[in-house]
Parts: sequence; structure tokens; C-alpha cells
Amino acid sequence: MESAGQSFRRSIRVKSESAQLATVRDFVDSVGVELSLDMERIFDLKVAVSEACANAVEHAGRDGAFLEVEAGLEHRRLTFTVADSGPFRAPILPRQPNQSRGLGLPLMVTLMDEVCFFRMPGGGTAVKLTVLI
Amino acid sequence: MESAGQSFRRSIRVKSESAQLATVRDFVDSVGVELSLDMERIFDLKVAVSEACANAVEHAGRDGAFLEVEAGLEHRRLTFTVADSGPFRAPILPRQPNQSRGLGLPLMVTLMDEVCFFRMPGGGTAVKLTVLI
Amino acid sequence: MLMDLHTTTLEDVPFLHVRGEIDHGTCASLQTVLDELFDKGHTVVLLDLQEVSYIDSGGLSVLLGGVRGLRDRGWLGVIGPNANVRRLLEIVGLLVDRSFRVFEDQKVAEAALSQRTPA
Amino acid sequence: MLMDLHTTTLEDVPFLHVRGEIDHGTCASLQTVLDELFDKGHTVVLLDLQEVSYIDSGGLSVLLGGVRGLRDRGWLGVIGPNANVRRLLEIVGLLVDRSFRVFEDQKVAEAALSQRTPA
Ligand SMILES: Nc1ncnc2c1ncn2[C@@H]1O[C@H](COP(=O)(O)OP(=O)(O)O)[C@@H](O)[C@H]1O
Ligand SMILES: Nc1ncnc2c1ncn2[C@@H]1O[C@H](COP(=O)(O)OP(=O)(O)O)[C@@H](O)[C@H]1O
Repeated sequence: MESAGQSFRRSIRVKSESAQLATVRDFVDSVGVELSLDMERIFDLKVAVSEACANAVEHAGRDGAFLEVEAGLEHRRLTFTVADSGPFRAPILPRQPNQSRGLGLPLMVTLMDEVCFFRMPGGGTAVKLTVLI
Repeated sequence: MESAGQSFRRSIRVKSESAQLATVRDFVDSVGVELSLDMERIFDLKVAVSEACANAVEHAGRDGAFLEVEAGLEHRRLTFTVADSGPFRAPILPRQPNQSRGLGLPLMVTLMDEVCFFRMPGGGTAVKLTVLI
Repeated sequence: MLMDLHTTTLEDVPFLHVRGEIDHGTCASLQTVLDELFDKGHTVVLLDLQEVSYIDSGGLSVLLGGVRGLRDRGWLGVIGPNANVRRLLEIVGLLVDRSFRVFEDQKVAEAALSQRTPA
Repeated sequence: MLMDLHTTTLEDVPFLHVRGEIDHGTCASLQTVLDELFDKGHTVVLLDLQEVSYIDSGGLSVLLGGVRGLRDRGWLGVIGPNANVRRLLEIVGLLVDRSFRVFEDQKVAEAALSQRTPA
């Protein structure tokens, strides 16, 4: 049984490709609006969730793979969990010259209250982004 | 009051400099031995904690700053928390040519069950590494 | 809304107008255009961000890469980023970079350009 | 125990003996020695890891960097990594790199070297 109406769950499943990032951001937007968050908070959540999805696409985005994004609210902790089906891998260098990489994690940590990575039993990776609202 | 003998706490505080990484690993080793973990598990913890500390040294290691490493055990969850006093920042490129970067996080995630980053109220960053034992 | 990009010039300086969202899926075309301009030897480039509602590390990397390529030889100027976009520019360190400039609007950018080459 | 490094040769090939822990604090000297060897034109280098008890991303980066510099022109061979070190070499992708080789012991490495240049 769920704890007395406290719990909130919304989720979306998209193809693991960067063209779907905008769809995920629309999902984050709709959750933010439903919870009456302010625009700045919604923007930060969009960036952080989109970054987590971009990493998942890059590292686990092959042949029709899917991404699951789930939003949950419990005790004023709003979480977005991004789950992919690939292992967590080291970047394969050399990368494009001139391009800065490694911005994703610093952005997520700066914009969120907590950023957690889990290896999942099946072999995928989940990233859980939390803000206290 | 602590929960009926379940809790275990050990901690160490070292200067935030890479020469201290070996000291931190000795600390991890002593915790692992005290808890009778096997050698492979202890090695993995040493690597993950040492990586978290190396990041902290790199990003928050100025002028006599300190690093706090705390080990805790609760309900078979062993955690090592590394706290520094700097903000979480994006890497400043260009880096040394020829060097591969960005291996620290993938190593931590691969070797641990959970890796969490927290911004701390005072402005520092904490990394919490968890294994289920 | 996806990203839309077209290029004009302002006082001999390339002036890129971007509209929409600069993310990992859309930033490649911005990268291509910037690379071409730098290859041609341009050391000052203007980017109109007034119609940009969103940017993420894909887009920020392109800007940082451009700024690093220019280092000390010129600058990349952006016009009118919204408050959210501006916050991200700050987090990644662009606002303190000597080769990066932010202008409130096109007028201010034009003034900076004319100061650059006193007639 | 910190890191200790000295260099000999094995059949004209530079042979580095490392002892101790290769971490972020100690890896710089290994980097320096490898860079010098590559600058001198060596395309095959051997590294004895039998006495290495620990390696982290600092040391792994140095190995990866070396291997990438050599790509398709030669190889970096390591001798006798312990099981833990070997696991990390695998995680970062070195074990599947065509410019990286692992030898059980010095005998096997010598055999590989003599095959390389049939007299
Ligand atoms: N979902 C994921 N699956 C696998 N690897 C990941 C995932 N998320 C992040 N990573 C790893 O974490 C590293 C850090 O990510 P990030 O800071 O976004 O930098 P980058 O710009 O290099 O992707 C990545 O290079 C990648 O190796
Ligand atoms: N404790 C920390 N404080 C500040 N920034 C950190 C910290 N830990 C990690 N980072 C950031 O996370 C990024 C990813 O770390 P890591 O995977 O170890 O790669 P790198 O080899 O580039 O340090 C780093 O580039 C850095 O920007």
C-alpha cells in the first residue's frame, strides 16, 4: 500500500537517441507544471534530466534501445530516474578535438541536490536526480 | 541513540593533496580487515575511495584544505563518504595532451553498488560510495 | 521546437542567429558553422541567443570549444541569453573567460564592434 | 609503499620495472619516462607490473595515453599484473586494445619479442 496519498509517479519511455531529448524535456516540464514548481526549478530539472539521458544515449544507445525516465515524489523529495540498458563505460578517446567534454556531471551536481549512479542487476545503469522541493 | 549496535563509524582526516591518497587507502584497508571483507572487495573499495579523493584533491585541494573520509555500516550497506570543501566544477581544458581523463567516475560506478554526489550546505561536495556486503 | 540557425554579418563580423533549443541532438550544426568561420580566419563571431530557450552541455561544449580555439586572438560574443541560459554560461565558467562576451542586446554588441576598429 | 621505477632493456626494447603503487600522486614519473621513450621513436615498450600492488585512474590514464600514442605502430606490453590490477585494465578497455599486450611472465614476453624480429 502506498503511504497515504504521498506518492506520485509519472514515467515515459523513449527511443535511446538524441532526437528524443526534447520529448524527455517536455515530460519534465509537464511534471514540473503539475507540481507547480517555479520556472527556474523546472529549467534546472530539464537540463539535469536531459544530460543524464544524453549520457545514456551516448553510452547505451544502440539498435532500438529504450530509455526509461521515471519521476517520483515522496516527502518533498522529487526524483527523476533515468535507466538505460548499457554498462557504465569509460569514454573512448580520442574525442573530437576542440570539444569540451565532461560537463554533464558537473552540471547535474550543480543543479540538483543529489546525483546517484546505480549499476542495475540486469547490466544497465540508472541515474537518480533528486531535488528537495 | 544509535540503532542497537548496528552502527559502525570510522573516519580519517588528511590534507587535501595527492601524496595523502596512500594514507586514505591504508584507512580503507583497515576498515575492510576489521569487517573481514575479502581481498578483492577491499581492493575495489580502495580504488573507488582513492578516486573520489583524487577528484576532491584536484578540484578542492588548495592551501592546506582537508579531506574527510568517513566509513559507516548500517544494514549490510557499507558506505565511504568523501567530503571536500570546494564547489563541484567543470574540468578546465585544455588538459595534458595524450592523457585520458574521465576514468574516475566509470571506475567508481563499475566497482561500487551506488555512487552519489551531494552538494553540501557549506559549499563543498560529498561523494558517497556504497557496497552491499 | 528544434534548433534553427542562419548567418548574417554585422560590420564585417559573422553574426549567427540561433532559435530554439541547443542540445546534444542539435548542436552539431552550430559546431560546423563555427568551425568553418574559424577555419576562414575569423577571430570575432557574434551569436544571437535571444530566441534560444534552452541549452545543455552539448551546446555549452560548442561554445567553450570555440572560445578556447580563439584564446587571446579574439572573442565570441553572445547577445541576450535568457536568465536560465546565462546561469549555465556562468556554471561552466564562460562568464569569466576573456575570450567570451555577453551583450544585453544588439545595440550594445554593435557599440563593442565599432570600438574594436576605430575608423 | 610509494612507487619506484627503473629502466633496463630486453632485446633492444625499453623495459621498465615498476614497484609499489601507481596512483595520482606517483604516476607522473611513469608518464615522463614513457613520453621520453616515445619521443625517441620507440614503438615497443615493456612494463614489469609483477611488483605493482595497486593502480588507479592516474596510472591507467598513463597506460591508455601511451597505447593511444602508439596506435597501429607498435605496442605496450605489461608483464604479470596481479588479478586486481588486471581487472582494472579490463574495465578501462585496455585488454581488447590491439596496441596493448599482457604477458604472464618475462619468458613469454621475451618469446613475443623474438618472434617480432625473426633473426
Ligand atoms: N548512463 C551512463 N552509462 C554509461 N556511462 C555513463 C553514463 N553516464 C555517464 N557515463 C560516463 O560518465 C562520464 C562523465 O559524464 P559527463 O560528465 O557527462 O561527461 P561527458 O561529456 O564526457 O559525457 C562519461 O564520460 C561516461 O563515461
Ligand atoms: N569532489 C569533486 N569536486 C568537484 N568536482 C568533481 C569532484 N569529483 C568529480 N568532479 C568532477 O567530475 C568530473 C568527472 O570526474 P572523473 O570521471 O574522475 O574524470 P576526470 O579524470 O576528468 O577527473 C571531473 O572532471 C570533475 O569535473
